Amino acid sequence: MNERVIPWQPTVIAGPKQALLVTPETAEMMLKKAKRPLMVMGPLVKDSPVLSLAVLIAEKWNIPIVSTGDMFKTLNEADIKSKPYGVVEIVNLLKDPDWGGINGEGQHDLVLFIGVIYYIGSQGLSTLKHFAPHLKTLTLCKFFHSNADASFPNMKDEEWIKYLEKLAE
Amino acid sequence: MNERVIPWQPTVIAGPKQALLVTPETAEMMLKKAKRPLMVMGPLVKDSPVLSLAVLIAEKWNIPIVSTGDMFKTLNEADIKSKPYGVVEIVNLLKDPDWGGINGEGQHDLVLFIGVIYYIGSQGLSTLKHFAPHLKTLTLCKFFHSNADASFPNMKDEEWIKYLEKLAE
Amino acid sequence: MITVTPKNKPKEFKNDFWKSKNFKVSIGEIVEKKEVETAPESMGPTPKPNVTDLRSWDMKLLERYEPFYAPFCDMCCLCTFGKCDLTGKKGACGIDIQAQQARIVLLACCIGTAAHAGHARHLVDHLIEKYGADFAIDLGMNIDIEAPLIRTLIGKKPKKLGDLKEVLSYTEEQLSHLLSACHTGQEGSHLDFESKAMHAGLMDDLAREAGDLAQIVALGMPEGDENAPLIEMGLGTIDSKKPVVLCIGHNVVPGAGIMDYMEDHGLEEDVEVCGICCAAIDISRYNKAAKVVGPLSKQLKFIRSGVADVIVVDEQCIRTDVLEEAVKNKAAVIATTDKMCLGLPDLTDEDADEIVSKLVCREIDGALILDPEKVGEVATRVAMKIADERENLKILPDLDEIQEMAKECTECGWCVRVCPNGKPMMDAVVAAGKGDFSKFVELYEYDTCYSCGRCEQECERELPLMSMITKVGEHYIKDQKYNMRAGRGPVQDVEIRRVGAPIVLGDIPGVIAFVGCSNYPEGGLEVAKMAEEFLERNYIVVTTGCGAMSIGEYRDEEGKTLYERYGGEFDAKGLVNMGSCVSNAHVSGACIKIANIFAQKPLEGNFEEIADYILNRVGACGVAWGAYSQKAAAIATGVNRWGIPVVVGPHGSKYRRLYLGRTDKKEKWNLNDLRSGEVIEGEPAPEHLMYAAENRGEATVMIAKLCIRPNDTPKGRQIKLNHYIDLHKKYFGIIPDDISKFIRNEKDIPITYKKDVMNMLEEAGWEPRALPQEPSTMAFREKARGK
Amino acid sequence: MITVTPKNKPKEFKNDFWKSKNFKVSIGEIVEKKEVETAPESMGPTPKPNVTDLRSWDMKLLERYEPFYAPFCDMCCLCTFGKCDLTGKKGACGIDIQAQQARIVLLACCIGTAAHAGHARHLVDHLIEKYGADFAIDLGMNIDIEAPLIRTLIGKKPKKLGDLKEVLSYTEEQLSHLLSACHTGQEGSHLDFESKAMHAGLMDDLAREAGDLAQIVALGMPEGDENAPLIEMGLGTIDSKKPVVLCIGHNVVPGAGIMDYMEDHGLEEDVEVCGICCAAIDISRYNKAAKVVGPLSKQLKFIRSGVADVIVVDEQCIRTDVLEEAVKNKAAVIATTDKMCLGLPDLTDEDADEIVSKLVCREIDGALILDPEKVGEVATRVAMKIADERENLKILPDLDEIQEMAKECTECGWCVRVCPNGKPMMDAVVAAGKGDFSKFVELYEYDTCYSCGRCEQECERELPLMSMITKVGEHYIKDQKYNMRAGRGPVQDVEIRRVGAPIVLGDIPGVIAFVGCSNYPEGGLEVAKMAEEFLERNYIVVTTGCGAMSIGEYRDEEGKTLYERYGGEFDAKGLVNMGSCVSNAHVSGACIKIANIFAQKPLEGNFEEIADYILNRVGACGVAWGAYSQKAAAIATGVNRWGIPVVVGPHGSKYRRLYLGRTDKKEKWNLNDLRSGEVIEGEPAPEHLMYAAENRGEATVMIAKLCIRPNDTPKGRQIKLNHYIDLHKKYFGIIPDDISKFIRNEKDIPITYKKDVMNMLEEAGWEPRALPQEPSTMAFREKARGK
Repeated sequence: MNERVIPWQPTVIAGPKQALLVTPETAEMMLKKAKRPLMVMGPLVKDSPVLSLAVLIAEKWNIPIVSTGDMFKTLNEADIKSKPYGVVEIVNLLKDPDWGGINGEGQHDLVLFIGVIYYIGSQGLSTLKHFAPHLKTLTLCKFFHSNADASFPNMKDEEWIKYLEKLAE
Repeated sequence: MNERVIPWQPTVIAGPKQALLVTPETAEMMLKKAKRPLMVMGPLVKDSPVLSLAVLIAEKWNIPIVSTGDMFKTLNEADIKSKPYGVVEIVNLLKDPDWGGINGEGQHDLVLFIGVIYYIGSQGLSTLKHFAPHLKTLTLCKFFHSNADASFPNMKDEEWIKYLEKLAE
Repeated sequence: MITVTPKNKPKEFKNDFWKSKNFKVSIGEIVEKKEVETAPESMGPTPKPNVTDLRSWDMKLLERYEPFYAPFCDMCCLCTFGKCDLTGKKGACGIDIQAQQARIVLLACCIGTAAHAGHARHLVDHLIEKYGADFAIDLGMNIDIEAPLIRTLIGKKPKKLGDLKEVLSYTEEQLSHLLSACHTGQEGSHLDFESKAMHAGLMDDLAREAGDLAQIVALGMPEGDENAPLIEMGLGTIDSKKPVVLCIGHNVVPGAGIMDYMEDHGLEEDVEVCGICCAAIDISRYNKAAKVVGPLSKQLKFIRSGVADVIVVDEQCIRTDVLEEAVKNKAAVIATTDKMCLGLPDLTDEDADEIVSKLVCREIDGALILDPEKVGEVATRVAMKIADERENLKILPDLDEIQEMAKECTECGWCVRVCPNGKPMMDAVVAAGKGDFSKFVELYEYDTCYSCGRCEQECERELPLMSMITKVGEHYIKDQKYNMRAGRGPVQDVEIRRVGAPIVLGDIPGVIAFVGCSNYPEGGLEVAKMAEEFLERNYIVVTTGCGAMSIGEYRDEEGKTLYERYGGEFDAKGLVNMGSCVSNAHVSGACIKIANIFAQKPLEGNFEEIADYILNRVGACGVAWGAYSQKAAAIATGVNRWGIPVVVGPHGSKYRRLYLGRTDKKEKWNLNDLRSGEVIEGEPAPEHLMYAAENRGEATVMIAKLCIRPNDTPKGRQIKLNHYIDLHKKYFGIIPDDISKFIRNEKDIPITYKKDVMNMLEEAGWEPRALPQEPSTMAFREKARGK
Repeated sequence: MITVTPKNKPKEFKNDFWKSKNFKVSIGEIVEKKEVETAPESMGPTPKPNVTDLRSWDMKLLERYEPFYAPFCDMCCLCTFGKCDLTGKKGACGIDIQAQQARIVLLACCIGTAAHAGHARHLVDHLIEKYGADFAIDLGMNIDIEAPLIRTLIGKKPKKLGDLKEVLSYTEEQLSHLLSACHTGQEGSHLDFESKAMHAGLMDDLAREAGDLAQIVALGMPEGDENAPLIEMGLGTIDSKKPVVLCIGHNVVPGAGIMDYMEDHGLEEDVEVCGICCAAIDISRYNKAAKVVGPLSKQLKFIRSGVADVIVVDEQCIRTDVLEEAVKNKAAVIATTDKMCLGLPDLTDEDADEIVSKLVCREIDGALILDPEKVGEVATRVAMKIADERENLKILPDLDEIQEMAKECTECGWCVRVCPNGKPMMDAVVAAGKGDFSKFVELYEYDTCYSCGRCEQECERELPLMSMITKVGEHYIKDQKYNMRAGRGPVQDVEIRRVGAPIVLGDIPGVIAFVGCSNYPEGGLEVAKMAEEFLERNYIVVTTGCGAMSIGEYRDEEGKTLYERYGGEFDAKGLVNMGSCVSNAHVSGACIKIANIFAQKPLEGNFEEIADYILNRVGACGVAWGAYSQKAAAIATGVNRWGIPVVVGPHGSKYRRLYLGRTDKKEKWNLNDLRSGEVIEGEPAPEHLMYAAENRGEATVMIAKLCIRPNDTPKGRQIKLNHYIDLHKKYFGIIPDDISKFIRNEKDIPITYKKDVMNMLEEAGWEPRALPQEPSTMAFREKARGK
């Protein structure tokens, strides 16, 4: 089996459905197709260069950011706009087809996750896999997330940064 | 995901460990390495040409046959030697490192399965996966068996017969 | 030895003769007083055994019948450390894969036991409320030992309904301890988990006895009547022109409420009441006017057919999407117990008129009504009011439409892959697209397709496969009229006296109980065929639940069902329908009664001696060919503890654990001969305690083999081996290789096969050995205690 | 309204003053008689509620706090139809993914409840056997309402130990019904499964109260004593030169047996008795000479250290491989309950000399001894006999060896991937290979590495990582001496009278309970830090179990623990260690007592009114930062039903279900003002009922927010919002966006933030609204009943 697509925590394997492995190129295609994407950014990306790259991606594709855990503070201090939610709160809203989205413009159709603690992120992705057929999830962590619709593979830092750079440029 | 290596019954997926996909070539290598192989033949191969091919394989590689369910009768009527066991009985013996093997010459080191009902076969393979580190399992059905150590992929009949022919010739 | 003399009063009167309630009670009291006087004297070592009290017996069983684990999942997911991969590794709590499997089995057994304990508790409480705690437990003149399990385990005779509360409180307390052991960081030994699973199974058995006893006596169900009436069964027996109330589940109380309402209002001719699963059996034990649709496997098809106007659900084994399915064809749903509330409004306290009106106007799709009398009224009245309107509903597609839909099939094949049995649904659809419905018919017959509906969920064209198969089946299979003998309840003492010796000596080759659910690998016909095979061979065939219904669905060439061909007596060639799942308690009950009535073993507090007797002397074997549920796991594990082996179908391997013997390990089969005080060489009899067979042929041969017991006389052994060889030749073509293991001396050899067997013995280097006089698996000191 | 006048007797005596047993009993009797007279008058609508009796309350909660499911597995594997994939599909029984998740949650809650019910049953039965069923339940002069849960749910005051049996029988019966609903083909509605899970949680709460009450009164544990002694805690407090007996688990009985034996034989100075997990807490409540090693997370490390000569295990949360681990370093294991028998020989009936000899000679590795007195003798004597010999065992590797072993690391990284927290074990090993042990030390401190041992199981070089970390930690972290205030048990009535008003009005900003297990995302320090933060801010901080121990392991710069810095009174700035897991019943108990003693709500049979009171007026919040077990699931779900919100750590998401409110749906927050009879606009207070936070910052802010209640006075609201804003600014940098939701009129605005908040209100288009007079979530008709 391809090591890159074994869930980072190998036992989060949940059933027959597995995330699609994406490259920066396929991720880009998903972003292009998306009408109302959202980025959910967790507290694990507090350090550059990943933080800067994630923010660049959000800017390039014009994606609003939701910050989870206490990530808001880091972003706020760097003058980066985000809206703070608990990861379970934002997932709860995303699973409601009638929710108006972060800006009241309608429910999102693509949600990017980066920097959320792996296992709680995986649980949130499971929620969306089961209860949010109206949107796709894409994870940009360096960990393969089998509960997402699409995920980067397991990678070392160098490769990950290259992936993110490609998506940001 | 490669359709050929999704377990035939897709929910028998049991955890991170999955069978290795084998071709006739790799199966042959396993057979060459084996010192005391055994073939477990279930009641689903009552029809030619699969039955004939399975028997040819056993003959070519000099593998004793255990027949499960009521398969003994079919083999007996065709004058093919086998020893009848319930599939759970033979698996129970195979998991005991001290068992002397079907001919009393020592425990087997490679067990080929063909024609056992998929789900009870899968359960038996799970037993051996967990409790028989002293042997390898290889399934020659046209169904991918994720609980085996090594398995043919999901196939249509034509391809399956080709696979078996290669192993028999 | 302290013995309780069997009460050899002349009690061969017909059941009905004494059926005046008052008379019963007074007899009951007289009998009781005698019991009370002798009870303390004969109390054995383990009344009300706690979790560890029977552990030493379990360890003896487990030493011989080692647990065989087939993990269904490699991981444990019970705590928030996350899933632990147990493939050669221990989990975060230290658990290994063996202990984890045993733990999951214990959990399943606890769930099963809870289902029966909750059911029995509801029955007992309800019946006490209705008839009083002093209502006498009396099964009539032919049954003195009314509750062999309660006597053995609680250590006393239950005299009135109120006494059953103590039984259930004890069961609930034990259950709580057992479930506790499933918590993370408790038991660490797989063997101790197994011992606990056996305790859970035993509690299950006990709860079932209490439940069935309560309903038999209070609701006037047959009291061991071998001539219980034949009950109409099958779709063809239901007049769909009338309003139809369908009861699904296991708890008779709401169904009885409906039957009572209809009788009280003279509506018997106007409304059809039918049932699926054990509710059907038990309602028909209560009132033979109730009709039986059939086993569990009829459920989705029958709901889809739209015949039922009102669907009353009680508890256990009901499709949890019943409301969704009912809404599709505008049937009303009434939920009646706390076990299944379906999110419905609780209208128990509302006026019946009000509820009827809400349901008829479709203000609500269903209601939760916890009062069975109100259920009776509401269900009947609603059915009568909405039946006409529903008649014009087009519920199932026409054959033409089916053909058109079938043409949409993309032949992806996933319907087959997700089918539990890999049945050729795709082929049936493809054929139907070409106007050939025969393959659908094949799937329909004998519920070869169980209609679980997984294929429908998977279909990328969203074809209503279950509706299609239902329509085709109804169209092509006309005469769906079968029958079943009403569940008769326990075995009579007089029958035990008659068959005790032939069973224990082996002259009756075995008692085979076809029980449990309908998750069959190849449809229900296989069970009927197995039953037929053993009936023809002089075995006693006992049955309950879905098994009893599956047997009734098979007719021979002359159109007769097995119930018409064989009598209902507990004797050779008897086909004994004991009743519903809870009636399974009478299977172990009958074995216990053999030990008590025939062999005069005292019951009270004397579990181990009784179980040891059964294991070594009573040639009984359970068969749960379609076992699917946690209840079935508990039932099987419970009878295992009594020393009764069980054969399950191939799906049973998914229970994750069997108990298999090893015939290659001779030392495991030694016996203690309690008479001589010597350890003697034994034989693998019974060879396994819990066995999963791959197909019917294998199962049939194994069942015959599992009826062999060390205590068989040479004549009995000959008879048993004769059947074993016969069947082995039939299904395998040869005399079995292991025959030498079961032949102690030449007298054991069946005459028909003498020459061949002698040759085989010679080849095998066989030597004769001694017959045991009093074969036992208990330690010798036990003997000292008993004598 | 029927009110029960609080008994305002002058009872401010010191606990010890009246501690003569005889006197207690007679007081008890006098009080009882009064109770009996008033009881029938004040009986509410739901004494001994059945499964469906509180369903309407649950549905109100679930309407507002909708279940949020995060499936941990996409499949169901409970029946033999095989695993069903529920990803957008129904299973073979008709179940969908929502109902399946809720079902698994119910199952977990049932297992948790069974653990506590079994534990309580054992305690009660054992203590009745020892002290008699008539032993009075009397918590001394300061506690009249000794059992708020039992009074509310059973509807009567328990007067003696024997009365607790009725409580447990009721609990066991309900549990059996609830577990039954987990069977295949029962409940189909996720909401009804949730209602049942809440019932299970409530039963859990009840069982815990019964259990703790029994042990407090019968074993003389502190009776709500705010000045309970400080108990020594930590590895450094244990003199490993002496023979050491280690108790692991939750059941005090075997540990008490050991303490008694030592006292009776004057061995207190000769043998060390220490404990891990709740057994430690409860033994130290029984006898303060017992030492506490620490929370669950110490378990594997402490066993590996080899300090313990004898390991006595009782029940719950014990490593199931304890025997295997003990054998490695020649420690003897004694199993003491039916919950964990470990396959050991049952020597309960054997002579103590005999058992000691077998263990000392290593004829056996351990024994099952179900008699606690015998456990006391055997454990002590064996420890004394084998301690010398074991002293010379080299159990852990030297630092040099560790460095050599560490060099073998292949840097595959799987130790990190299988770590529940992804902790940098590989980095620590690599550094150790270079002689740098600092990273190991970091993992060791505060149990940042829980030492579950998964990494060790995975290591391809089979490095003994847990032994390595243990050795390094012990070597580098010298002074491992901490303390903990002994578990004081329940809150006194007098304290409730003192704090009732400030809590309900909001002047005391909240009661925060740090409870549960030690599966922390970043070690135990976080819990201590959170406790410190809220103590500094005037909250009442309550704690139990592993939480109480984690709090005790943190020392400030001056070397003081929080227990040394804060008093044990139930008041602002009080740090109240109530005891072990079972003592969690006193958390909901305290809230119930506020409703009763302060607000004069009658208790008996009056669940809904009490829960409604708590939900709307008592600013309490539970925090189970390291919750891992099924017990914790049951506890949390139980307190949720009482209207108390709970915050769990990120691992809590693996419980699969939270209860989340939606602040964007205004209509969900409307309140019924029982005084005015009007429906009024409410606020999300509390906003969630069960919430998983990703990290400490998020949790801290959420906890402060979850203490807000509709009933807050303007002053109280100001105080609460002040803390909420403070903490939000600290952890998020800004005033929270949602502040406007909690401001009813300008008087609610904290003065410090007045200007900023006013600006925010303006931007948000905020309008003032009315304060409720008597905020309630109950229907109005309930009011009519009550008045």
